[in-house]
This record gives sequence, structure tokens and C-alpha cells, in this order.
Amino acid sequence: MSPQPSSAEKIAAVEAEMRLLGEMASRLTKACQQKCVPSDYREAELNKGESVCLDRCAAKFFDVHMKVSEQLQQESQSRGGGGGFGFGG
Amino acid sequence: MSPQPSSAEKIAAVEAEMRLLGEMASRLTKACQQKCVPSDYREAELNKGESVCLDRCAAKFFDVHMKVSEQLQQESQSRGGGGGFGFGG
Amino acid sequence: MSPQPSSAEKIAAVEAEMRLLGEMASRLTKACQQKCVPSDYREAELNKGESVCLDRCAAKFFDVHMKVSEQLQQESQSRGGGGGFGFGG
Amino acid sequence: MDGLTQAETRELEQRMAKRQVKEFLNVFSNLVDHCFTSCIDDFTSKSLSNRESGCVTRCVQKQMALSQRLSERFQEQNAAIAQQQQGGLR
Amino acid sequence: MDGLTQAETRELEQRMAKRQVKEFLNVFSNLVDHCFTSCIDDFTSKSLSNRESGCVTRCVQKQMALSQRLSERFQEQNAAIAQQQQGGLR
Amino acid sequence: MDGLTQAETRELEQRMAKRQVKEFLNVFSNLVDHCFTSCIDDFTSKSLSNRESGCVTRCVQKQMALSQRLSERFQEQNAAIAQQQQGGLR
Repeated sequence: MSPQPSSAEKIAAVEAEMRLLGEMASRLTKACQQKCVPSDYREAELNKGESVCLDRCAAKFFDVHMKVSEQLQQESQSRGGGGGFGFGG
Repeated sequence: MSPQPSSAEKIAAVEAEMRLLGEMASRLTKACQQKCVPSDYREAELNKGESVCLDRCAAKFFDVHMKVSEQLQQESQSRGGGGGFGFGG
Repeated sequence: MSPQPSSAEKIAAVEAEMRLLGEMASRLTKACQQKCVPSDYREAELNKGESVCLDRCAAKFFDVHMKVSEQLQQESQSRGGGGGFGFGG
Repeated sequence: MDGLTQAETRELEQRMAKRQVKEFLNVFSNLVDHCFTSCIDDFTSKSLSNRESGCVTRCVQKQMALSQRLSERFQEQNAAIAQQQQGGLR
Repeated sequence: MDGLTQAETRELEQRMAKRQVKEFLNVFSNLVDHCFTSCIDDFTSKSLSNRESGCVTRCVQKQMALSQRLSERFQEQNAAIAQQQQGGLR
Repeated sequence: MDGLTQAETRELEQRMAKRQVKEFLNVFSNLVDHCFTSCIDDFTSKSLSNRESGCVTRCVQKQMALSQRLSERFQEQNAAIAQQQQGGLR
């Protein structure tokens, strides 16, 4: 009836946002751990090189995220809606 | 009360079907991308060889899906129900 | 009102427990299959060596599970609550 | 689908729309992960090199073409199987 | 389990049944993915070769044996841990 | 957040708490899987060797440091992006 989102909708939106951020954080961790930290675990601390690598890796992950997002938006505009992904519904 | 499925059940069934198809599509994509497309991305287009490989890969993925499904049904019949998977419940 | 958990809560708790166990079983399977069974499938049966490897692998997986759990509890106590994981909130 | 009232059809459409958003976000995440892992390998700088940037662009385009193609095969096969048999494991 | 009424027990059983279906579909999907990835490597044809087909059959059998065996170990260990300690991270 | 009543805020907090538990369990599972896969390679015995045990301990510590560090970067970047632009794909 009203144009206002209901409480349930507001809560669901915040929850969805949290979930997306959580998932993104976990994907970032997986990707950068693989790129920057060898899996033999001879040391318990991150060394200088690993730490710097992680910082740069995080920055690049965000850049790729933005870049892919922009590219998909352009593609979907130039195709007019639906997009090139036939999957999912 | 009635033997008819309720609206909620009908909707849930269609939804579950969509989810299963979506998940299968995403697994197919993952499997065939790995088999057919090198990950250096020197070209933006699928070349002829990759395209043919993807088509065959999709056909084989479906065949394996059917084959595994049939085999599990036979196994579960010959064992009489429950099946050999102890996990999950 | 009452300090007793409601039916819904009891059922949700049992369900969550089942889900956790199911997920753990599936992670155990994935980890130990990778460690103990070659993926060429020349034989349909587990041979002696593979079977023994799987048993030991399962035992070690549980040990690592317990060890990580204890270590996280210690860490979270020594830091006083929240823990070192910034993600997920 | 068969036997749903109008209200049910509307409810179903809303759920489908939500599902499509979820599915899209999934495809998007997989795309980011895959193109990041495939293209990014230089951590001497915090900004994307031209080579990395170009690789990501081509990766997204190629992956979309790949998704598109597999999606067509998927729908064909699915239709064929749906015709051929009813029931069994879906 | 302890302290549930009959109606609650029935509700719980229904949920468990749904969970088992979900779990089974998961196991099935993992089986398809794993046996496909392990056995299929020839894309000069669109139908399974005898070698591939045999490999898939053995893969499914071996994976079922493996699941069965790990499931036994899992239940033993779980029972032992449940006895040994209460609480902590499950 | 903005425009929620007290009751809604309480409801939201409860959901967030549940989400945090879920997220923690996820992090925990990934940690177990990763440290197991990275550190365990000797199946001539069923108990952890000193080497394996030490490796797991260091793995957990290092992964926590890594999570901590990436989490800081994540929050910084997120804040920067939130400021810079509204809307678009999140």
C-alpha cells in the first residue's frame, strides 16, 4: 500500500548487505591467501613481504571487482536489459 | 486435508526446481571452462576449437549426470532403500 | 517469557546441529579423498592401502578440527571476546 | 505453471525475480574470482598494470561468451531430457 | 530428542527428511563433478568413450565405498567426542 | 540503521548475531580445511606428528593475522567506495 519499505523489507535489505559483504570478504581472503602466502607454514607470523603483498592484493581485488561490475553494466546496457547470462531462471 | 499440493508447496517445488537447474548450470560452467578454455585470456572471443570443445563438454557433462543418476538408483534399489551414504542425517 | 527454549528453537537447534555435522562430513570426504585416493579410477574398490589411509586421514581430520577449535578459543579468551576476525558482521 | 491461481503466479514471479538476483550475484562473484585468479600475478604495485587490466577485460568477455554458449546447450539438453523422461533424479 | 512433544517430533522428522534430500542432492552433485573432472578428458567426440564410461562407473563405486567408510569413521569419532566432552565448538 | 523502530533494531541485532555465528563457523571450517590440506601429508600413523601439529598451530596463527590484515584493508576500501559512489553493483 505505502511506498515506504516495510520493517521486514528494511531488515532483509540490511541482512542481505551484510551477507554480501561477508561473502566478498571470504572470497578476498581465499584469493589473496593463495597469491601471497605459501602453504608450508614454517613461520607463524606474516613477514614483511607477505604483508605488503596482501595489501596490494586487496587493492587489486577491489579494482577487479569494480572493473568487472562496470563492464557488466555496460554490456547489459548495450544489450538492453536481460544481459548475456542465460542461466539462473 | 486434501491430497492436492497447497499453493505454498507448488511454489516451493517450482522454486526448488529452478535452484537445482541454476546450480547444475553453474557446475557445468565451472567444469567445462576448466576443460576447454585456457586461463591466460589472450583473446576475448571463444575460438572455433574452444566452442566445439564446450559443446562436446556440455553433452558429456549431461551424459555423466544421467549415468551417475542411474547408477545411484540401481545401487539404492539393490541395497533396498537408504543407500550407502551414511552422511547427512 | 519462560526461560525454556520454545519448540521452534529446539527444532532449529537440532536442525542446525544436523547441518553442521553434514557439512563437516562432506568436508572430511573432500579432504581425505584428495589425500588418499588417486583420481584415475582404474579400480572400483578401495584397496587395502587406500582404506587404511582413509581411516588415518579421518582421525587426523578430527584431530586438526579439535586443535583448531582449542586454539581459537584460547586466542579469543586472551583477546577478550570478539576475536581477531574482523569479517562477518 | 499449471494449476496456479493468479495470486500464486504473482508470488512465484516475485520469488523468481529474487532468485535471478541471487543467481546474477553468484555469476558476478565467480567472474570476479576467476578473472582475478587468472589475470593478477604481479604484486610489486597496488594498481592494475595495463596487462592485467586488459586480461580482466578479455576474461569477462570470454566468460560471458562461454556462459552464453553453455546456457544454450544447457537449455537444449534440458528440453530434450524433459521430453525423453519424467521423474528420476533431476 | 529430549523434551519434544509428539507434534514437534513430527515437525522435526519432516525437516530432517527435507535435509536428507538436500544432503543427498549435494552428494550426488559432488559425485558428478568429481567423476566428470577425473574421467572426462577427450573432447574429440560428443559421446562418452568406453574408457570414460568405465572410469565413471568405477569412480561412482569407489566414491560410494569411500563415503561409506568415512561415514563409519565419522560416526565413531563423533560418538567418542560427544562422550568425551560437552560444549565447545561443535 | 536509519528509520528503524526500537523493536526493529532489536530484531535486526538478533539476526546480525546469528549471521555472525554463521560467519564464524564458516571461517572456522575454512581454517580447518586449509590447515589440514596444507599441513597433513603423512598417513603412516593415525596421530598427528610433531611436525604436523606445529604446522597446524602456525597455520592458524598466520591465517588469523592474514584475516585480520585483510579485514582492515576490506573495511578501508569499503568505506572509501561507499563514500565515492552510491548504487551500482555492491
